Amino acid sequence: MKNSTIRAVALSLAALAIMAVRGVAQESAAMPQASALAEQNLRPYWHVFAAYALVIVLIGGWAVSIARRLRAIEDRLAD
Amino acid sequence: MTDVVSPAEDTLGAEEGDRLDSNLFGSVVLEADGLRREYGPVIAVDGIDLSLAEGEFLTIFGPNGAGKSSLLGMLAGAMRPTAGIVRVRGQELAFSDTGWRHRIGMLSHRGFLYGRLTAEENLRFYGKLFGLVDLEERIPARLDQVGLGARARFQARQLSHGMRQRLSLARALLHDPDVVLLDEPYTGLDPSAAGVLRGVLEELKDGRRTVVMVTHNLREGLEMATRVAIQVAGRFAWHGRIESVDREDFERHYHEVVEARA
Amino acid sequence: MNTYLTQMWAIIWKDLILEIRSRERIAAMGAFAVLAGVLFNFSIDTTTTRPQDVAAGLIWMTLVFGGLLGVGRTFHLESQDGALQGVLMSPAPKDAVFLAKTAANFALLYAVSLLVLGVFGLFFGVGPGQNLGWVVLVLGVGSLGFVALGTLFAAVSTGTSMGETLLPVLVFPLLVPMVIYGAGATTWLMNGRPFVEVEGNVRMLGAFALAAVAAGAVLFRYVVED
Amino acid sequence: MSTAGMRRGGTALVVLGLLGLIALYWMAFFWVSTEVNQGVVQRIFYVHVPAAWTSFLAIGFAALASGMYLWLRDDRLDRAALCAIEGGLVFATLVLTTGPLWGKIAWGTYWTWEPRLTLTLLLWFIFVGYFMVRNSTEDPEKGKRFAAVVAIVGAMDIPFIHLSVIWFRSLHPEPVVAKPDGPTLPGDMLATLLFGVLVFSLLFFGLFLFRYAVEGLRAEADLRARSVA
Repeated sequence: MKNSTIRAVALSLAALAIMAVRGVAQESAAMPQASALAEQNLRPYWHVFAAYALVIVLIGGWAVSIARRLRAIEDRLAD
Repeated sequence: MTDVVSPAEDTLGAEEGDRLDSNLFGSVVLEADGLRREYGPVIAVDGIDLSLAEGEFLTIFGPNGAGKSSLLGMLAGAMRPTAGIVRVRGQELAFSDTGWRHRIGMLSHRGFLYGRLTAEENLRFYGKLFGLVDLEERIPARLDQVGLGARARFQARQLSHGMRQRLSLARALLHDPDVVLLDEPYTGLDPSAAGVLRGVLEELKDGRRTVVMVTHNLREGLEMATRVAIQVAGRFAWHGRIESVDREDFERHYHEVVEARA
Repeated sequence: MNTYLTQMWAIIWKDLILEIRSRERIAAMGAFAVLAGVLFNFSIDTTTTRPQDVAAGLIWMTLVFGGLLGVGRTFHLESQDGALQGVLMSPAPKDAVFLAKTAANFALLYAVSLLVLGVFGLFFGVGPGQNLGWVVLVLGVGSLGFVALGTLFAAVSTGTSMGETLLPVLVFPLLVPMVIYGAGATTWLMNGRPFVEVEGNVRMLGAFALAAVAAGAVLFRYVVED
Repeated sequence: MSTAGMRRGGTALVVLGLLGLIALYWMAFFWVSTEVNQGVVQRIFYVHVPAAWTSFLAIGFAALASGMYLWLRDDRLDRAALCAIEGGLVFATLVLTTGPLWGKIAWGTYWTWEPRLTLTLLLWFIFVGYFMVRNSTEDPEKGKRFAAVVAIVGAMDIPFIHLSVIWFRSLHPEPVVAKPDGPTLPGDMLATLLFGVLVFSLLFFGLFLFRYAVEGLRAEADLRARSVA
């Protein structure tokens, strides 16, 4: 993948993350609850975020490792 | 394909990659075409062609790691070639069909014997695998042939190394194969066992069989051979008829060939 | 067909004779079965756990680990003097070789599994009661499935540089259905429930065993080809 | 397909998959309605289930390629199986990490012997076994054959494992069994899920093609290195 592609993807993901955090903040703000209870209720959100982050990390990690191997082989072939 | 007589190939220093062809007017028993065997990046056998007729005895010399055992394994149908084909009496060694296995017998430095079976039981076991029916006559005859008649009821592990090797020989010849393959058969034999082996090998030259032997013992290899090849780095670096070999000088010639190719 | 059976029988006979003469594997597996029973006795508090509740599970675990001990060595013993290569170079079809090795290993493992049953009866006083025949059947079907997978993957792991250490990693995940159905059926039967209640389990166990035998017979030739 | 073609195809699929992933995230975060019983944590479902689906797709695909490899002995088939298994391992890892995140909230425990989770765990071990076998032989050809056998037997075993773990579950019912049953889902959830499956399949195949191109180049490089030596 070209660097520009990676940058574009990273930017859009960052934008998405900001939007998501704002969305959650609004949703949880809409729930008038005691702070301890609110903390308890936020936990599922963190789990959801962790899961969705894991998707990016693992699939992205696989993609990056493929790209690195590709580059190593191309170097070998260029020699 | 058969009975190709090519005078040029018998001269010393024949071009590498030339076919090793039968030069007798018997029918061809064993043929190999473009045999190759790779183990990942390592090439053990690098394109060997040969064709041997009835009654021929080919000895292949070569240093360790020249791919001799791999070549023999492919000729025996024990190893699948990376490329190329082997034919025994015109029948291709296909892995789905096992009929051709009746025609091949192999003796390697490993005996293929079960230590806790008696000599007789070992032979009976292999006889049944080969679908032989006349085992009651055949087994005693074979044991006598290798001088083990008196030891038929000894377990193989109780036999000396030489006797075990003789039993392995009886096992390899039990089904009367057309092609006999010998992988370093003299390794570790005492003089008397070597004598028995020599006698049995002499009997094998009855004009019906083809024998291929792999060894690095020059003297024993030349004894019975009708054809000689030197294998280096997966190829026949030199091959010729026994008549063209100067026995006195063969050792020097062998080292020259090996060093030139290695 | 007749030759096929002769060849199979020759291999089975050879394996059993060798085992009777050396007693190498049967001794190891038998000792393992008895010692496992002894260790379970100390590792399980029988005042809080009723032995009949856990006996079936322990029997199956003993069977799996003990079986691995014996089946894992089946090709190792064979290849000491290159004898396996001799067998493979004979005209005996590879599936006949596989089926024969499986049958011989089955006889061995089945004997051990019955020994395990006896050991548990003796040590914990638990037994299948009037369901004895059914439990013996379930153990037989389970042993068959285990042995088929075990023999195939023993051939695989013997061919690798890791040897027998690789075997459990390969077969344990695949053996889960066998343990679930087998131990489940055995638990119910040992609690005196009628066979009809576990018939579905035993059928699944049988299907598993048959599939394992069939897969092994087809795939074995690719494993042993050099 | 040529290597360059595969890389173009892979790029197209991956870009499509990434765009789809963004859309899926948007759908999962903002569009789909919250499940009544489990609350927000149920949203993990939209990546968890597609990942599981993809890992099963991977083993099925690998088993098919492995069977063809044993039959035809074409190295390309073996490479395809290898690449599919590698992808399967990635997606199965995803299932096994997102599952507990969900389970902790929904069931109060990180790990339950829920049938599909159990099945994926065993599948993960089969994937790992594939690599262990493949890398532990001196002769690479042998490793390829052994690995193919592992993939085929593993795939054949999947239905048995599936049935048995479900049966095991029914024997020990849990007080809280929240099994997401596909077809009974409300429309928007089902749409999100199906879209997720599509996106993950696209990503899998796109990256698979890339991975396959790498393997093809490696074979080429090995061949070249050998002819030089």
